[in-house]
Amino acid sequence: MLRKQPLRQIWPRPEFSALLLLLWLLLMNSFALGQVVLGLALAWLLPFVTQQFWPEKPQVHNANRLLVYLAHLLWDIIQANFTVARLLLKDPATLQPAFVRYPLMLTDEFAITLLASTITLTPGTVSAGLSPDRKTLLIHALHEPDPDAMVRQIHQRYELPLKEILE
Amino acid sequence: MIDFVLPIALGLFSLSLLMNLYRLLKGPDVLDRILGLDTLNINAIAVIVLAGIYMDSRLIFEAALLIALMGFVGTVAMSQYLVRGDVIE
Amino acid sequence: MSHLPILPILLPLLCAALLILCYATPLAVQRLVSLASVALTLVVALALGAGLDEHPYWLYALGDWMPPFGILLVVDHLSVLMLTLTAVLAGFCTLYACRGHDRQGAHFHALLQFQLAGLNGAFVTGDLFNLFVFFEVLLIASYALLLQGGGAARGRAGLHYVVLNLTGSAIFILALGLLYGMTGTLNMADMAVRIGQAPEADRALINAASMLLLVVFGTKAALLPLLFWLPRAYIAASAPVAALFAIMTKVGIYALLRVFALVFGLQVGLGETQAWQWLWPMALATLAVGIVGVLGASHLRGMTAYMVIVSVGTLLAALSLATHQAVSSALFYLVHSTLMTAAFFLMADLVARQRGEARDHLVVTAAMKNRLTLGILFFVAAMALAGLPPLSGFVSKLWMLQASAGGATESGGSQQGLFWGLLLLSGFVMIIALSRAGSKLFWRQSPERAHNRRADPVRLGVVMAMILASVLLSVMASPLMDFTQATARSLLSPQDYVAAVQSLADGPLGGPPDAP
Amino acid sequence: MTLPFWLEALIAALLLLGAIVAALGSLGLARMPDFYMRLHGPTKACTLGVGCTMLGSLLYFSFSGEGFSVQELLITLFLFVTAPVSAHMMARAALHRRVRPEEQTRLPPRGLDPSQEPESDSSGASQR
Amino acid sequence: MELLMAISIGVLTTCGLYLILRARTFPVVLGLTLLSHGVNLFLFSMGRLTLEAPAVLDGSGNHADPLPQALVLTAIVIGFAMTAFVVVLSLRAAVELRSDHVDGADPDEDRRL
Amino acid sequence: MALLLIVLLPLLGAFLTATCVRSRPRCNSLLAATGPVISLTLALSLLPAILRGERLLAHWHWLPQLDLALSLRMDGLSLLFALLIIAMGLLVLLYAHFYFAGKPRDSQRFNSLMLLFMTAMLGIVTSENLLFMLVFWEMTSLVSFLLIGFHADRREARRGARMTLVITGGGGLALLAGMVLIGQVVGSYQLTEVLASGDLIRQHAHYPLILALVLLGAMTKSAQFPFHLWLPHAMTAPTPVSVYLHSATMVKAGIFLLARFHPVLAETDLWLYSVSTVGMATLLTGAFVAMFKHDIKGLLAYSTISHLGLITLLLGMGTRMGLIVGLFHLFNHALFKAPLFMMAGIVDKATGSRDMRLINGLWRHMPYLMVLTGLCAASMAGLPLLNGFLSKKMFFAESLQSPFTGILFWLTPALAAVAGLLSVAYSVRIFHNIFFNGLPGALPHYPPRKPSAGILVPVTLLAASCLVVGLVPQYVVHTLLQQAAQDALGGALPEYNLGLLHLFNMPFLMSVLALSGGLAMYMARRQLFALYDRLPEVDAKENFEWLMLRAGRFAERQVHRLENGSLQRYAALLMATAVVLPGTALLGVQAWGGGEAMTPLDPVTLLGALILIASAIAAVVVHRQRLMALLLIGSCGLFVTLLFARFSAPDLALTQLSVEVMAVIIMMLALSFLPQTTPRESPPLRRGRDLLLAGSAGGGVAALAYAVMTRPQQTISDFFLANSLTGGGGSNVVNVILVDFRGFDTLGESTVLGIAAVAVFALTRNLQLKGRVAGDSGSYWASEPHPMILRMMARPLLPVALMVSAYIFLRGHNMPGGGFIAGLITSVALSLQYMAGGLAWAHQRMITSFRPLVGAGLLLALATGLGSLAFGAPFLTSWFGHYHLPGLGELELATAMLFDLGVFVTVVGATLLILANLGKLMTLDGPGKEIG
Ligand code: NA
Ligand code: NA
Repeated sequence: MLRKQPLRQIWPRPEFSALLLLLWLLLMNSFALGQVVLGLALAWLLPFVTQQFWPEKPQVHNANRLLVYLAHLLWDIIQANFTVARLLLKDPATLQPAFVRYPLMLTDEFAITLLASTITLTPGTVSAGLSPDRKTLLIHALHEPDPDAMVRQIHQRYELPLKEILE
Repeated sequence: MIDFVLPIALGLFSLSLLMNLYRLLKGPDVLDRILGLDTLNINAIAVIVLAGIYMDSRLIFEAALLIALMGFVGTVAMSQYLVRGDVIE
Repeated sequence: MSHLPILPILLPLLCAALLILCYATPLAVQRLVSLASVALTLVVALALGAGLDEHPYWLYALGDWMPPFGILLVVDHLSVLMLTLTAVLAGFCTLYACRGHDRQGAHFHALLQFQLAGLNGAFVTGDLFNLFVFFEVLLIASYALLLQGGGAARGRAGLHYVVLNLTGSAIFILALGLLYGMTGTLNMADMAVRIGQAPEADRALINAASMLLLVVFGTKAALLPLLFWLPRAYIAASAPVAALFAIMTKVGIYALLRVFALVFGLQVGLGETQAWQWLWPMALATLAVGIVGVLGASHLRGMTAYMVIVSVGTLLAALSLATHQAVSSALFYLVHSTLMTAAFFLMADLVARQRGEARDHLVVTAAMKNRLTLGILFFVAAMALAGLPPLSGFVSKLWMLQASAGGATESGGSQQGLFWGLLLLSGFVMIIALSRAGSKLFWRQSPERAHNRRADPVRLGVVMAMILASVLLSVMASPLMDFTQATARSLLSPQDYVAAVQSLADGPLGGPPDAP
Repeated sequence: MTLPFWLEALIAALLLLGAIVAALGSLGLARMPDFYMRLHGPTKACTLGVGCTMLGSLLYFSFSGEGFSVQELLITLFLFVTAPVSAHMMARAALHRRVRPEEQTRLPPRGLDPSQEPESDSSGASQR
Repeated sequence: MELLMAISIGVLTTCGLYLILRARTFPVVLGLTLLSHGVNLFLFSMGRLTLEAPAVLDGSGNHADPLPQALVLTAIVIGFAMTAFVVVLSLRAAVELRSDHVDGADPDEDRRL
Repeated sequence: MALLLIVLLPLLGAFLTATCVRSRPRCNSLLAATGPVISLTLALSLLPAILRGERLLAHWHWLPQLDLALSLRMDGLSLLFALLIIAMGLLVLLYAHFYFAGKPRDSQRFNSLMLLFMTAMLGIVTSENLLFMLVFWEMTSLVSFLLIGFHADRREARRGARMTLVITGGGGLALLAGMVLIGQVVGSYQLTEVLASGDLIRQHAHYPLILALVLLGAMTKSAQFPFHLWLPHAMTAPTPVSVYLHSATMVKAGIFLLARFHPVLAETDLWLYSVSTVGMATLLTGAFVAMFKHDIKGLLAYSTISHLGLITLLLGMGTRMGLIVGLFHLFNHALFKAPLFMMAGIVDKATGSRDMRLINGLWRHMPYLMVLTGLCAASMAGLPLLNGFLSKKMFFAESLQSPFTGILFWLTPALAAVAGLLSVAYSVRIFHNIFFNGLPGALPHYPPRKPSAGILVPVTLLAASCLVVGLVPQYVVHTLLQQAAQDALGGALPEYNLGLLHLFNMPFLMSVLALSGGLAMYMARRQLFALYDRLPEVDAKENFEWLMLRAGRFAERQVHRLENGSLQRYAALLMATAVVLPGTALLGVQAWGGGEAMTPLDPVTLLGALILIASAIAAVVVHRQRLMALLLIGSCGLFVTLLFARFSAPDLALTQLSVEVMAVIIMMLALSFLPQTTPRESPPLRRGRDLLLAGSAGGGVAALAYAVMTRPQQTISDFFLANSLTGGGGSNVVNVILVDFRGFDTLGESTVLGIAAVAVFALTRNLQLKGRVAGDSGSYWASEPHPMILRMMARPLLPVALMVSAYIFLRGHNMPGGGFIAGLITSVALSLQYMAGGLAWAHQRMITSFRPLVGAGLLLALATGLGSLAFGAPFLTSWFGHYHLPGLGELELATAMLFDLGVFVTVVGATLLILANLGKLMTLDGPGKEIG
């Protein structure tokens, strides 16, 4: 696949490079031309020399949706923290922890990773294990009286958007 | 106002550090200790940043950045060790 | 500023880096590079020595930062002596190793060059922290060289050697820190001046630092309570490495001399430094332990290892007298003992190679193929080590006897008596042990068919050359004796050293007089 | 330098909030009864706690004349990316080591480890 | 603060040395690490303790003593190199001596023929 | 020059015989004889001058620093000995040529060693420089070692050789000490000056010591009681060796020494009592034992001891006449003892035995030898008309005039007479027992082989000279002897006469008494032998061997006890030394606190330090659970980092942090092959000791730290602060120190790292691990070796981390950071790839191997340093400049950056090399495959 796209071979990841350039300029705290040139060079060079380490190319089909998703997620995280904060202050004996098997619909590795991370970052859940066939995610919930509801919620709220964005 | 809040925040983070230390020393499983150390790292980052505000200097922020990176790598390494008995196969 | 003083470090370092860069270079090329580097270093060392008449202190301010701020290299007589000795020894060892020992482990030649760079750096630096750095360079290289080839004995000895030396390095840092904390400088000349200016109340702390350094250098030099890492390490090392290690204890002795003569001895004189007071009993005890060890050794390498300890004890005992003659004689002995113990390690290897399973253990086996040649070499080398005339051992022993004459004082007399007694006893024990060893190895044979492994001519030649060096050190000892006398003179007049450094310094050494 | 009051108030609030959240997270770490439950505190609370602190610092330095302060952003992003991975790695290790969950933990129908028969599994997990 | 620092240094050194005196390689390695922490802090504190004044020139007059910092940096790196080496060595020794005892399973085996 | 040639020609001969015509014994022997013949001629040519009382000196420089010079001297004493040595040597060479007939290799080896020995002996007697004499003195010990061990395949020969070497070599060392002492007292090592300083030496406080040391040297060499034991055991040497060494030359070296130093050391009571007592004891012991030796050479050896004792006794009496008689007897002894030894060798060759109980009645087969032996034995016994008679009679006379008083005065002649009696007895025995005394026993060769005519020539010559000297001593030896005594004493000689005059007097009576008593004793030999056999047998050699063995064993045990292979002990010793030595210095501390105000304590720092302390202590407490201990060490590292950060050392904090993670990962890698727990091994007492040791060391360090921190500071650092920007071009002073002011340290430091990496590579190259300790029985949820989630996260992280690393690198010169830290970040980021993807996966994707990286990094740093040489500046001189490029903004270029880049590359290469090679051990196909 790489061979078919010589430009991609020379500049493997333009979008990512742009991010790197931004990062560089922010780090250097300067937008002088010299820094831009240096940043561009690095932003090209580093993905280039490390492309072998990142053979997969996650295809973001809908960047806008991704941003929405991330904003959504941020809000959920903030909410989750208050939820969890309350839980943490409660008497641990009253909590109802649970291990739940979550049947995965996603197949793309990057997508699964994002989902697992999302689950961990959001209310009272941690993705603890992934089955070797990548069809099941084991989730630990701090306080979950209704595991099925949780599975449904995750599916609706995160997995489906991710599938749209990435697969 | 910041001057007033800073010591409180630092105190709270110190309290956090103490609770992390408790987990680090108590265990019982080695994973609890790893988790304790990981949290210690994260709280240390916050302490550094607060200290930066306190001293009005960003010179040690790279340390915070590095703690984040190194703490992550350390935690991953130890967890991987516990699963596989090695870190790099 | 001539660049000569930096070359003894740069040459081997460059070669080592090149050898690592081109790690797949054929061994033949590696050998060539290694030998060339050693030869060039020797030339440089000799050139440095030739220049000493003109200016007794070569100074080289690295980075063009003048003392006391930058790192200063100072090449004086002692440095040249050590540089030359190291180059000569390294030449022999490299040549010997090129006949197969360098195949046993990876990167032998690169490590050897690193080792040389570390050694040479330690010998030329005029900065205490830089000395620490070069100690570490030479130590890590020596760890690696020691472990070349693997095996249980090496593993154990290596582990002990490394752990003790790492602890020693930690102590070195403590001492360094303490000295910096008290004087605020790292340049040895500057430090010496500042120690002289230190208030009386700080004296004890500075002395404590000096004692810590005594422990550090004493560990490297193998002084009595700190010497036990040595025998097994030397026994375990491969022959050329063990031979090269003959210089390792001398590095400790060099550092002791340099630091105590200059840094702590500038004001009071070497002999009056607190460490030097301790050196005397420790050195004698070392000598005694070495004597017992030589007598109790069950193989040639073990015997040689303890002979190294004997040499350290002798050397330090003579040095602890701190007179011009005593130091001169000790330095001469240093050259002799380094070369001859090294030769003996190589000889032990030559012998071991022809005795099958028995190696160099003092047991009876079938005859060796090169019995006569090896026997003669052994005999001559043994003579040299036991201090029998007319070889270099005799000359140095005689000189030390003469130099250690205590004079009229009561304590001087008993000092002389003790030293003479142990010195002569060590010679006596060596005669006993070496005659026993020689008789077992070369005279007694079990009736089986002789081993038919011939000695490698190059290896044999190396040992012969080293023994020839002993002969030369005796027959033509005069120039070297003059040189060690000059060395001792410069060593015992540290104010010249300080003045030389001062001539280059940015501002007066010891800081501005009104500094807080 | 002086910051506008509202900004100072915001920063102070962020710092305080961050510290409280982080302390709660650490509290969870300290007092939760099993490893899996302890895992929740740090991975979320601390992340957000530190995140708030970072935001506070970012605002503080960005508006105190030294230009935009990006390190905090980088650290926060980094933490948000890595915290789930660390948590996952640790939880995975705990599962591997068969660290027992609390008694009242509800388990999936086939137990935690389908590769093993429930009766041969000695862990408390599958005994329920 | 000085006292606190001194005590920390003392404790690190004590713990390090105690572990170095253990009989197995791994505690010894840990001990060496602790010891190097102790001595690095010691060397560092020889430049005296300075608060909030890194040796980065910013126009203000007060700076921590940069020299010990540079020295400690060198010492840390060297200590790291040594640790890495001794770790591998202890591994190798454990394999070749059939024990992770610092003296091996049989300390006298190489004396014998 | 002649003097030098006299000494050197035999040496030259030794080399020539060792290297030329090795297979033709006749040529070899002729070659061997050439040198001594010329030497003899030269020596004889000096005779007239010497007899005129001249003293010839020759001087060449050797080591003027030591007063060690090639100084030769020829006077009467020297010449007497030199002639004896060369002449006897020639005869022995002749004898040996026939003795070794049919064994060309032995012959050649003997010839060359023999000539070497001759050189040594000539050197001793002609040295003018005391130290130069020592050279030859030790040379005789060494060559005699080789000669006695000539038949090294024989156990007895080896043992005898070693015993000789140890005793005479040890004596040589004593003599060395004595000589150096003399040299110090006199201020010169030249004999002429020493001999002139007799009073100075005798009155010096060291005189007893000097005397003891010199005597020790002389007595061991001349086999005086109790050092005589080596001589009988040296008889395992081939007979020519015994002839030369043990009758004519080596054993006389000690006597020569006594004679030479007579003017310096003698004529004191100490000399009188010590030397004469030893001499008397030796005389009696030797004579007594000789009688009972059944081995011909054994008998002769003890008789030699006895005669040496006699001479020593004579010298010991300290009188001038005593010395003359001693020298005369020494000369005579050589004349009669050498042929007797030769006879022993001939008989040995002929019959295959030397046991006189077996050898009987040889007169039938060797009548001529019988006659010669008779002559010599008679001389030994002291029969009139022979030379032995003369000197022995003079000895008796001298014994009557001993300087002793009281009972000792009478004891001396009485014991002398007893000794004379014994010597008659063994002389008779050696003659009668061999050639008569009935029929031979079961000899290996019987009838005996006929000795060649040639071998009898030297015997004949010597026997004849016994007779000649006995008859007309005044024409043969008198003048030389007189001159020798004159030169030895250095003063006027007493009146004496060597001749046969005054036949009948007290000494003559004593001689007669000795003769008749000796004969009677021989008659009663069977009873005496029986009696002697009942005495407990003492084999000196066995005792010596036993002693040596015990000494060796003892030493071995001590070595094992001291150097017992316990690292714990060595480390404890190191620590104890490091506590005690500085501790003694610290006793002088008056005030620990230095008076400077302390920095105020704040609670957060306190907390941090407390966590650090708690972690360290906890690590010790749980150190048996290794992973936990490692974790706690990690925590220590974190808080050390925070302390660095707190006390204004951001660079240190960054470095410590990155190093810590790398170190922990490396330790964890190793831990997977090691037991996970440490057994409880140390007894409580040991733990207590260790705690005490560690605690006192730690307490000391803390006290030192406190003491220094509270003291006022003076430092050169202001220079760095002042010059960092202007001279080094950077505002981060720590970094400028690292890459510029003290860049050389940094070069060394990277070198250390590089070496460590290469060393790790070498260590792991052939390491075969038997299987790791920690198991990997996968559970369902953790069965993937490289968890996908980690993998997916690690990938984008890599370029970001590298970007950060580039940032840290570039800002290093002005802000905290730099090549080292950047290198570690890069390595950590890459090692995360190893963890996430596995070694093989990640390694394939590396753009370069690591070893070249290490080398290239070092080379880059070196090249940067070397660059300045091109501009005539010293190594590592930095250069920097600020450029304003239009449109691009301010640009700083500094060579220090390049140097730092070298450090960066080295660090990356080294750390990854270490990690990869450790990781390699975990893979199945690891060993044998080189990584990096
Ligand atoms: Na969650
Ligand atoms: Na008989």
